[in-house]
Amino acid sequence: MLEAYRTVLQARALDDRRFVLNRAGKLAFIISPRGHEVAQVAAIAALQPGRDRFCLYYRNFAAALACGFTPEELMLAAFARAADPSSGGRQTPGNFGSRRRGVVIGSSTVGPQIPKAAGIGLALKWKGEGALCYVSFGEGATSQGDFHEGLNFAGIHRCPVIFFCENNHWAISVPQALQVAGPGVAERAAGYGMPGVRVRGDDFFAVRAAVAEAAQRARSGGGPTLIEAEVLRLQSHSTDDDQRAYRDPAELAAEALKDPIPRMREALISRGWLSPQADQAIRDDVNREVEKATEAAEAAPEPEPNSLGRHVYADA
Amino acid sequence: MLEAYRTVLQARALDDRRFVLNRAGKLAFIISPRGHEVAQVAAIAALQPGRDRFCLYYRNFAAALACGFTPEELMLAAFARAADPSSGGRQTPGNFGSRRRGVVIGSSTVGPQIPKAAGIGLALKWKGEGALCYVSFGEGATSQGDFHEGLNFAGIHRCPVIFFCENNHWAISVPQALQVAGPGVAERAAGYGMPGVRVRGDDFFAVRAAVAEAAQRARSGGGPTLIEAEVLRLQSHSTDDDQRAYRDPAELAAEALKDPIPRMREALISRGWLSPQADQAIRDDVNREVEKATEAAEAAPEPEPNSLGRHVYADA
Amino acid sequence: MRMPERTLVQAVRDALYEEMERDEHVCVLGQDVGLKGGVFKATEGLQQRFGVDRVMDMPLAESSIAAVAQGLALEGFIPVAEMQFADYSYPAFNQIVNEIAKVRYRSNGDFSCPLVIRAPTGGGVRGALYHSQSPEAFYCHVPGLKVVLPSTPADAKGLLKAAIRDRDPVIFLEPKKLYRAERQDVPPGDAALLPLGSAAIVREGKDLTAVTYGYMRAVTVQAAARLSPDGIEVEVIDLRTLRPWDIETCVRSIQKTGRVAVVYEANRTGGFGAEVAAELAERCFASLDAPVSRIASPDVPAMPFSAALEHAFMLNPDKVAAGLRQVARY
Amino acid sequence: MRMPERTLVQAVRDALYEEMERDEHVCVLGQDVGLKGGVFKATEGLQQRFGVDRVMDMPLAESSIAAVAQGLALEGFIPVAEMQFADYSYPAFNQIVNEIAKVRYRSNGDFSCPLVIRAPTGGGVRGALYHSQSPEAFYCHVPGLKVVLPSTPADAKGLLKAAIRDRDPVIFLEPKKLYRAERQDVPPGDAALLPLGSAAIVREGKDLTAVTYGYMRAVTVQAAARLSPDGIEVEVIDLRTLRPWDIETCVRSIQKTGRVAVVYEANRTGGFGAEVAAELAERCFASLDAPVSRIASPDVPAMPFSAALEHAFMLNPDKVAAGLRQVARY
Ligand SMILES: Cc1ncc(C[n+]2csc(CCOP(=O)(O)OP(=O)(O)O)c2C)c(N)n1
Ligand SMILES: Cc1ncc(C[n+]2csc(CCOP(=O)(O)OP(=O)(O)O)c2C)c(N)n1
Ligand SMILES: [Mg+2]
Ligand SMILES: [Mg+2]
Repeated sequence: MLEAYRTVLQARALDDRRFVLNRAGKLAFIISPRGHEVAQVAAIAALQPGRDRFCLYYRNFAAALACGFTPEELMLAAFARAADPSSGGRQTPGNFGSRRRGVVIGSSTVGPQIPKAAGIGLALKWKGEGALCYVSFGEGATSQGDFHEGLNFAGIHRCPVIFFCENNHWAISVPQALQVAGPGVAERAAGYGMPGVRVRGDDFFAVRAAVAEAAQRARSGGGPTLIEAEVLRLQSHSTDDDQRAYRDPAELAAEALKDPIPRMREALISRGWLSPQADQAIRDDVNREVEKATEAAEAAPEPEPNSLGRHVYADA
Repeated sequence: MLEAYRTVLQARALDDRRFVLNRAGKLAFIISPRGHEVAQVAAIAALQPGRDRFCLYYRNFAAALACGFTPEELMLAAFARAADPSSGGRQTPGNFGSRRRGVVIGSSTVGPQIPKAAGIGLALKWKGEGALCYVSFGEGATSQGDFHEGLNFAGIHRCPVIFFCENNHWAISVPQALQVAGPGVAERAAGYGMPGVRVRGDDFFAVRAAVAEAAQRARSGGGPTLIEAEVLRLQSHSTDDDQRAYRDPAELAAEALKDPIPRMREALISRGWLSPQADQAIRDDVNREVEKATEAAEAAPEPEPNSLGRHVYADA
Repeated sequence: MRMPERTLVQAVRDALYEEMERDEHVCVLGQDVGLKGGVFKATEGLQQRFGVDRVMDMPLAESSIAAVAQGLALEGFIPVAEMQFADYSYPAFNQIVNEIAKVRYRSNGDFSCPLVIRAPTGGGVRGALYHSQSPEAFYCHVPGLKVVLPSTPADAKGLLKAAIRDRDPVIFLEPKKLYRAERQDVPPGDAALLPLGSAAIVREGKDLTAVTYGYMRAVTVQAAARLSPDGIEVEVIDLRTLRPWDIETCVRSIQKTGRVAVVYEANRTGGFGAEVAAELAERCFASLDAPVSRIASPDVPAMPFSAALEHAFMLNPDKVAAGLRQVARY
Repeated sequence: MRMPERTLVQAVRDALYEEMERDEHVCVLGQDVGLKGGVFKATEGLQQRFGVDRVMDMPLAESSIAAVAQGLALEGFIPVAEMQFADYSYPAFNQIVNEIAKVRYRSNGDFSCPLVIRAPTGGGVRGALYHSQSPEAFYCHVPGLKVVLPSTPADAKGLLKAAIRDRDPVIFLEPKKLYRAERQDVPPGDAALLPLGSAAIVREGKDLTAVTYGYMRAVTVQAAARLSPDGIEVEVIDLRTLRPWDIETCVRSIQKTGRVAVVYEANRTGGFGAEVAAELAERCFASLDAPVSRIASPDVPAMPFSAALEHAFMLNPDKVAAGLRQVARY
């Protein structure tokens, strides 16, 4: 539990650091998980990294940490260093991949991971070892045909897949009302004969419980589940975007007060699982870690220019 | 009403004739509407050809007649003659198009007409003249991403569109159980915030009423409707297919007894709208018409080979 | 031992059957591939033999067919996905081009995606605008993909088996016009195996090289025969694999003949023949006695349904012979 | 009158603005085109001026963006759809290639589908594998489509206005690297109009012709300047429209220079430069003193995020100059 909290803090501290580095011109491009961290870490906490498969999307910085990526590894990706384990600096940071951790390499394209996860789910069902495939995406991605095709296929074959939508109500500047017809994402599940669950994304325990239930269903042959976690996007879409250009200032100000991290801390403290002192100790520790990770990553070598042509095909 | 019945009989007689011509090697390829005719004609009977737009699919032979195509025109398409009004013999028969009739030219590709119809619906909404767009497709087409994208868009913008699924439970050899996850097609509607209606496709009055209600909704700004008409495919998918290879003979035999045309006749007779004599007179008349249409179409000239390059672009 | 006489589509089926017998990870998925055995019968009997998992009827959604295949490949299975017609592979274009082709590269070699996507291609069977297209150029432009387009039963079998064993994703296009066009002795089992990337000289000649592939191979061979009485001997090369393609075999031939035409069924502009022509014109500049000529289909969407228009669209031995003659006489 | 200094992206916006003022049927649709004004600001202020119908934020679904545009076009509107990046046009590939491109042909001229699909293309902005691709070859192979790829503010404005007025569907690719690279005097209003299909000779030279387009125009012009001191004068031709392309202007230039290189940013194999090279090698055979050479990007999926790898991928004046020199010295 404190482990999860620590991961949430790590994500926030690393992200803050990346922003500073971006402003300083040292990092080209960042997508912040700010506001999504608790939901992401709670979801992964209900699963089994190492056993399960994870098709993450670009905003899953905190989920990646929860899956086992280290701060230094994520900083290596941010700096596009050769040792970035996801892609050796080939992709923008946020496309997480690690074969040994079961994190399936993604692309920057919105949506294609959804039916791909259905296929992975089919393979896992055939293998019959009780593993499942977790796939995450924003509510914008639900508009893609691939969302529908993935849910339809997984529904037909009862694949062990958890479809996890992080609904922050915005796809860059497009609000949910212009994105998702009907009542919401969770309601789409019924049409595919699978359970659809809506959950508050700032409630660690609620998210973890929803995912745990879906995992139980998947592992026992009960098929897929669609979960919609309602979260807030407490940053602009990316460092290339400024949401003040298209969002209501009052709404932004109100949302800024709803950061899920203080809420998680209070929940832990009120349950007696965390003391203010322990909290501070974790924070200090995390900050040191971030410093170390940043220094190491910045000092790490860039990819060799002559590696450009490698891995286009197996024999090169 | 008798007009609609006559159209149904026309479709059947023409289709039977096409099959004979196909067996005789005179027609290359036919897709039969057998089993769908009543549902198709009932749907169009609730609409306003000339005012509304129709995105038909390849099995909509009876719907095309109801939209105003003449038997001779459809035979011209079957023979791929220059005077085929849909495409001048360029497409397989079944891709209906006629600008003046509001029948929007389709392709043989399954699915793309669905979001296209949403776009047409948006245009009609902008024009504000109360016209609507009717789009039809099989249950197989509902698996395409385009189905989802079309319903989502039409749902968001409340476009005046009627999505009409002719569910014959088979997509060539793939049964509904391997095609449509969940309870059925109509149930998908709720997820997009639109009404979903399931109706017996062999019940002329029920289909017409469902489409009329949807039309009323569309014309009055109430947005789109998804209708699922349950029908039977009383023929193989096309003249290139033999469904005995993959379907249960007992089921085929049972379905053969459920032809919707006798059912429609009996409904008309029992209401006193049709006498056996009148029925025979219509049939004789339709048969004569089919003969004439066939002769005229067979005698009509083929496209000029040197017209091959025309209409690739506006200036050629 | 008498080798069995097989059509091209039977050879495809044999390759699938043998590879599925050899390796239980090989599986087949697509529309109507199950009990129906595919609309061209390329998967006939496979579901009866290997069951409904390994031979899976897919929903009518090409993007998910490619995506599910990819998911299976990422888990160590070797999927052979069928697109019912090459014209219907476009809904899967994003999955193929952005996802499948780039898995290995974008993961810096950590992941790979070995799979095969089969699709009937080309025209001449009254298939009209949407069952006749020749889209190979699209896939040949994509680093990360391999593209195969065989033209004989033996090549189809040998190359499909090799494609299934390849470590990279392969687009495998089958000229539907040839599915039942001829029967040929096809080696049994692994004796059929052919490496990807090697062309075949299918007719020797000293005066002119014709580089071609797919259905155009047969048409070009017939066209070549018409030039023979006039003392023009055409060397016909069947590329068989388009990406990577066998440049060396072509170059060697042109060094001998000094003339080359590229014959392809796709629309002329931007077709794969443009790549072949451009490359050979550059490599063989010093040997060429005539311009590298392209003999291709007109820039019309695809062949119409009307027999008259289909005939007007398609290359045939007469048209190809006329084109070859021009190059020979230049 | 002083002509305003505009960047390329401003010129695009001006074209949209003016055409929307001119004809109320012109409308804009795409992801984030509304209040945000597009991720590159190409539609900035348009929604404020023309309202939420005529400037519509679309769901994150490219296939439906193309399909809705098509539906609007079929009803007499003139949609200008934006794909946020050309790399993300592939989910719409079926709608573009099978539907939009073939509407006129398959209806035998009864229907038409005049619309524009705009998309930022190419690399050099640290966009990595999925914001850097150059997919023009895909669209150039499709009869029924026109393809435009301008490289200056004035050309962008003039050609976009022409594309909007064209009676056929146009794929309009904008090199994102050039969006803010330079400012230029751009004629106001209809004075900017430029016909589709005509190339521009942007540098005169007698020794060698370089045919190029898009971002490579500027790179080639710089490369040409490096050859000048050695007495090699390169004539640089910017195609501007790729389908149809201006063969005659290229041929005339080569008749003068006797040498030609085609410079393009896309992957070499199967790129549009292959078409250009093949065609020019055939047409200009008798005038050529050297093989038609292609200077293109390597066959690697696209440029990686790493600045070092991006640099290794991309053509630059040095690499192009080296390639041109080889042709000159052949
Ligand atoms: C196919 C595709 N189209 C467009 C984009 C550009 N794009 C990147 S992220 C994004 C918005 C995604 O919104 P959502 O799915 O809600 O996720 P969020 O970023 O809000 O977490 C867009 C339009 C893309 N990457 N891929
Ligand atoms: C995109 C695409 N994929 C595959 C096909 C081949 N195909 C033609 S009809 C058909 C089955 C359609 O079934 P359904 O939508 O249920 O309509 P039905 O024929 O049963 O009326 C298939 C697979 C196609 N035409 N287009
Ligand atoms: Mg979102
Ligand atoms: Mg059906």
